[in-house]
Amino acid sequence: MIGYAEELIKHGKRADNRAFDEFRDIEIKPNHIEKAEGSAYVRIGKTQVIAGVKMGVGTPFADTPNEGVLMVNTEFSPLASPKFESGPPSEDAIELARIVDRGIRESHCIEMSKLAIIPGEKVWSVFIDIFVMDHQGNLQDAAALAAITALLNTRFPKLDENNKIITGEHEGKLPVVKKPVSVTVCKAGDKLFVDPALDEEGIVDSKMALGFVDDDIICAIQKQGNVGIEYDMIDSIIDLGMRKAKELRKLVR
Amino acid sequence: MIGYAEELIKHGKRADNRAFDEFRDIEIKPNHIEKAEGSAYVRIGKTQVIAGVKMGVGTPFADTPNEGVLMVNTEFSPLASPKFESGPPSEDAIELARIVDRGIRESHCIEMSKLAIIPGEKVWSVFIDIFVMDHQGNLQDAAALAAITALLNTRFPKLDENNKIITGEHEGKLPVVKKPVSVTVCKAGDKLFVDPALDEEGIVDSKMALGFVDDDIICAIQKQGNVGIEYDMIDSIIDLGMRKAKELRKLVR
Amino acid sequence: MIGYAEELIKHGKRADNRAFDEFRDIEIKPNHIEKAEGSAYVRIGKTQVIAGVKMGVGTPFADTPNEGVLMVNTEFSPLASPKFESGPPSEDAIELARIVDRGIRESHCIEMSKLAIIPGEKVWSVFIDIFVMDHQGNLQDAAALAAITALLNTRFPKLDENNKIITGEHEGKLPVVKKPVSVTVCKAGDKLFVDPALDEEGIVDSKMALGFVDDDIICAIQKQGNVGIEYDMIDSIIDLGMRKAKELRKLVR
Amino acid sequence: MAKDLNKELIIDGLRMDGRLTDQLRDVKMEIGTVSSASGSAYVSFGHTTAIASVQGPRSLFPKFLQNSQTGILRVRYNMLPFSVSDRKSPGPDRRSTELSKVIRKSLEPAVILDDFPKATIDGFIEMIEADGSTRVTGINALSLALAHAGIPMKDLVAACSVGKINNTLILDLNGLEDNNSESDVAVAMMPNKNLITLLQMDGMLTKEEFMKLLNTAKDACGKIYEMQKMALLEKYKGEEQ
Amino acid sequence: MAKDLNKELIIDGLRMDGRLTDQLRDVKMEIGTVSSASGSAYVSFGHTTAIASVQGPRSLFPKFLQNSQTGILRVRYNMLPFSVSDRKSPGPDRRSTELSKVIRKSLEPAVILDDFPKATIDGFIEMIEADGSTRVTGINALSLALAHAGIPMKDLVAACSVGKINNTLILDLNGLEDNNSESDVAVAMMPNKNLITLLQMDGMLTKEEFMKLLNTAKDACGKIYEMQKMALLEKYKGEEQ
Amino acid sequence: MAKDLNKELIIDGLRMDGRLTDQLRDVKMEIGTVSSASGSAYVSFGHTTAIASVQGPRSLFPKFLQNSQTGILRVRYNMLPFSVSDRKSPGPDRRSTELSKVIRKSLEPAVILDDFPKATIDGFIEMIEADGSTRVTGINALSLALAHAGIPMKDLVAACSVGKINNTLILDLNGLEDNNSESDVAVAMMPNKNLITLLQMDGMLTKEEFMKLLNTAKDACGKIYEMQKMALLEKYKGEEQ
Repeated sequence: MIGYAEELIKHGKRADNRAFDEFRDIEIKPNHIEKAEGSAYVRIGKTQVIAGVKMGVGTPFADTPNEGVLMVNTEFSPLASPKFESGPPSEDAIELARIVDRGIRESHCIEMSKLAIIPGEKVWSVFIDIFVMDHQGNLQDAAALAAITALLNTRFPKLDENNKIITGEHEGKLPVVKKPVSVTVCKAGDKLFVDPALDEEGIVDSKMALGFVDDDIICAIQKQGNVGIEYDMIDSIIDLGMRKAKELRKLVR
Repeated sequence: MIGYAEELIKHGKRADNRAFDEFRDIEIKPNHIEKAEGSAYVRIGKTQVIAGVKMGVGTPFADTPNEGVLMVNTEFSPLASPKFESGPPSEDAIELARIVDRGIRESHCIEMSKLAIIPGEKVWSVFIDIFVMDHQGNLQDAAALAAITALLNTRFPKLDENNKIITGEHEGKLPVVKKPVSVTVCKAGDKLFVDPALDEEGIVDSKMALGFVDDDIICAIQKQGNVGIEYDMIDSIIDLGMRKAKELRKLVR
Repeated sequence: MIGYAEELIKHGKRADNRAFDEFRDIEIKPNHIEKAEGSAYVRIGKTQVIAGVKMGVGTPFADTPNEGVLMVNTEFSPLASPKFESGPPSEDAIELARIVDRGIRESHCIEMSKLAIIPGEKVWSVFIDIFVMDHQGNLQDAAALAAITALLNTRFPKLDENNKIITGEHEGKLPVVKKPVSVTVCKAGDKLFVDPALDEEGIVDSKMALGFVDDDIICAIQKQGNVGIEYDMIDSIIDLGMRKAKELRKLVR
Repeated sequence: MAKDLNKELIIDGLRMDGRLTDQLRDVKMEIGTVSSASGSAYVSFGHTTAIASVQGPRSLFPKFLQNSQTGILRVRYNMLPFSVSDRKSPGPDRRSTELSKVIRKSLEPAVILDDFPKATIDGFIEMIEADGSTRVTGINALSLALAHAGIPMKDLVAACSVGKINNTLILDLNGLEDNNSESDVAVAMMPNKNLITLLQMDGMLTKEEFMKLLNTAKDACGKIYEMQKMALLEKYKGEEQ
Repeated sequence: MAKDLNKELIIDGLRMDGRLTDQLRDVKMEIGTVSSASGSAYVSFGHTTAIASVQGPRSLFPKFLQNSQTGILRVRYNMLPFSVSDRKSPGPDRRSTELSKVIRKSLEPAVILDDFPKATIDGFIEMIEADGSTRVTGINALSLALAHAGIPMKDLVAACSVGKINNTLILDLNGLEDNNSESDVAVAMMPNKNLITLLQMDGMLTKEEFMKLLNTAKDACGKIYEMQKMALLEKYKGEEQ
Repeated sequence: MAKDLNKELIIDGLRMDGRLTDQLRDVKMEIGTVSSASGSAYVSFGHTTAIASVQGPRSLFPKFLQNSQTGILRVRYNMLPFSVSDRKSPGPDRRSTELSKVIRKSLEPAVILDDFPKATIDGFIEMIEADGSTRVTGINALSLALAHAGIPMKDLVAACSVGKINNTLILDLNGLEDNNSESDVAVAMMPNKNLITLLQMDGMLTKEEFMKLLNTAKDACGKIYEMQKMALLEKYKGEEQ
């Protein structure tokens, strides 16, 4: 019913009667997966994602010998949408993973310098895997919420004397010092709105994925969609994103 | 002639006049390949397979620091059947490799604990590659026969003082202490039979690949085929498999 | 206009009025790429290729512990021809890379024994990447020209005390002691000619890629094309190739 | 993980998680977990959790793969990277390729595809948590998802694992038990018809032991079958309200 | 490369390569570099060099990918192995996959594909030398190649990078600056229509800083746009002679 | 393997395996080795053993690859993992990709494909044992398999290797000789027509040396050709009985 959604937006309405600056209801469950060092289930409306964090012992990059290593991966399982296909990660899955990665990396929310085990030789690797379980729109904001929530409850595995992981034992928490959140602002005609449902994503002219850290600092932007966006609208897009980001951040624990 | 084979089986006959519990003629040639540490050519009727064993020096798995490493691979070359396709291993090729692997691994026929070179650091890797040369039915039993025969004539490569393999020199034999064999029992209607030819494979309701070790112990089962199998038939399927396994084992040297 | 080119060749002419033993105009620009240790841009008529050499620190092969490692790769970008496709290297791209590789390797033009850093442990790796920028025929000879020219201006990166490369600093030149060049001789009917343009490649019966080192020594041959070549023509093919190779070599600095 | 057959995993007749030898873990079943699919289900046995969904029936491309007589069933089984102790790198491997096949084969006898010529029905299983017996948990979930998608079926397929540890026969192996078992058996059945559609066995067993285990599995599949029917019933009851 | 935010890269108001903060590097643009393509262009910003070409419009295979209403645009961005300090191994990676998508999206608003139903227009960008700001250089080149190929366009697309180093806002980051920036922003515009078609930002910025940078980028895109038009003009002048 | 050009491999005019310089190894040829193919052959030169088979002519999919004028020949050359001293990991590599192409090109001049529009004829070569000269052994086998499959041919293709070791020209290099040769040449011919269909040379040779080697190869191809015809004859004799 894309035509219908489009018509509604023009008239200032949304199919589910939400206000343009209103998210669908949000549910966040931390510690969802027992085998993961950290995890979170996030539901925004009917969109569901699970983020799991696994900690590994790895080798640092040559130019950052005393810092941990971060890896973000998304799984767009065909289970979650008739549009997702089996096979290697799609362009969209890779883009989402890289936006979430940059949001976490560039916000410096993890204190990477505290992840050295033997400086220059062994450091912690932080693997964040985001499983899309039900794609009903706005994966970007859901994935970012799941990632930061999972990081916030991530524990270190215990190491033995040879710095090998002791399966099932933990000690201490991953040092996470900021809470970046993502707000995707959509534009259709001259209307701006947040948290697009799936049918709304089909009719937007463009989307702007915005990342914000605690104190109103912008930490990531990615324009998406098939249509150019007017230079003069950027200001209000950022204002709307920043306002909603403050609200979302309250949900993150 | 699938329709024909089906008709025959119903009437208690087989296209090649074999009894239901009769294998086609079997030929086994050990030491078929000069460059391999162990090898065997096996022919069952027109079905032909070659197994080659290569020994390498590798790293043990972390949880079995003093044991060798086993790897089974199948090559379903399109040379061997108009049904085989080029490209990465098919589902069927992987399934066969894994059934043969489990038959060898779970029967403990190789004394893996005798394959350490430097405990915890260097161990022997046993690579079994099974090349299907002509697919005329019952690859499973032929592959298992080839694998165990090849293992039985496998020699260790000689190592130099740095534990590197000296090409072309050998000493000692791989410690193989049991002779697991596979018998695939087929079911079509209410009939059970063994060693399906290719056209018979097209009409079976289901197949049961059964592995047995020397003393009538079952070491592997895998149901195959598109139709369910009656609970009450399992007993006679195992009995038939066990009886034929005893016969097959006599051919293995 | 393949039919036209074919007709012309039969009558002893070429579409661009060249003599049968005449190359199109050749332009060679060494040091084309700033980030590469060595590089060259080569244009033959409208055909354009760029070769870039990167030097790395790697591990020697077990059987040549004191020698450097050579790797030749071609990039047949779909940018350069409507016939090139995206994806893994095509058969033609791999063949070309391997012919260029053999021409360099077998001519011993690089003194590989001078590329040890720590004998048996660390040696220089020489990566030659050949980018096809515009495919208008005779990639073979253009690629070989670009490769040897790039090697001739290749500098060693400077190493720090840990034998790690210091980015952007260089010292000394790669020891290149010979100048192998390639001449591809084409045959259409009973006519032989060199440097086929793209439309001429479409009508040749066969091509013979010939490599020669400084002193008229043949260092590589690869027959190509869909038609057999008369045994008795080999002599004159080699003579033509050898004559043109002498001319080409003068352009290589 | 190296098997340690001597590890004491049954003490005073009780397993490490307190279960009796023939006791299932806590089972949860839920229908309709994934709104973006034709059918879906969530099934957990203790800390082994599968989500399954069905996409389709839908046209199969490229066309030369179509069967003009009947629809085809395709199945993908996948373990999520965070579902296991050591992160599993994404993408199919040999194990998941084999399991995808045997799971498909375990469901094919039950589904009726004649009504969907040229079409494919795609079943997906994602293991959210893997603590042993993942393939049978996946079968239970996908069987429910197929029913929920309205694909005609002769019967539901119910599945469970049995095995032998410390020389004792047990039902529903968890990860610890699986890793240290002498033998393990995966069974799927169409209980109403007494038909076995999956049977895989590893390790070493006498015929008698095997037949006993199979009998245990049969009874357990019957129980699981009842839970499956209950879950479907609750779903439809819920929808009627 | 690890970022070193404290590295002094602006001294007395001048950058390491002698530029002012709002100064572009030397820009070269050339049309028709690749004779075997429908259209092509060469663009360099200092030592960042892109070649772009367009193949097509041509029929899209396999057929089930065709759109019977309109042509489609496909884009591949690739860095050549020798274009960077540490050799890049050939083939696509996650970065180039993302960039291929965002570059395509940055050009789609400008191209008119309705005249090419069932066809594909394939744009290719090869980075010959990579010294920062590669994606925007690639966009400038591919925009010209599309125009040269005669694909109908609403406007050219011009692109540049801006960023923040040493707490200073700068235009057109080179590799050294990119590696040590606090923040970098890539912008593409259809200058005539004041439409932004690419906007990517990394690092941390206040809204005020970001809006200032965006304004700088807008002005620079305007200048680059003039150079693009000049390059096309020269090409056609050349062809008329 | 590092070449050791100084290794003495010819002593008193005899090679390590006792052969004269212009002597072939023991050659075995057998037709019809693979019952599941349209045609097949087994060829061994000493411990180099190839099995070749032909599948088809058969329809080529996907359809857009079909040539409506003529059939196409496809060839896959593969070395089995156990055929060499160090296990070869399965799957194509750069070497086998090149060899598959040059082998196809060596046979294309001989086969007549016009009768098979839209079809493919697929030739497969599997090296069972590899002790030098594998590509030419494969060509000899696949040529026979094509004839056995009844594919119309202008002539059989016969192939052999020649080379130079210890400054001596030799015929039919085994693995040891190949690994330590100064130069090696692979030749395939349609002997009846005196046409060369494969010619590859590595190493360094003067023109005179090369022409001498080529002459040796020509004579040897003639002998191999007779063996091929004999093998086919015996096959058909056998079938008549």
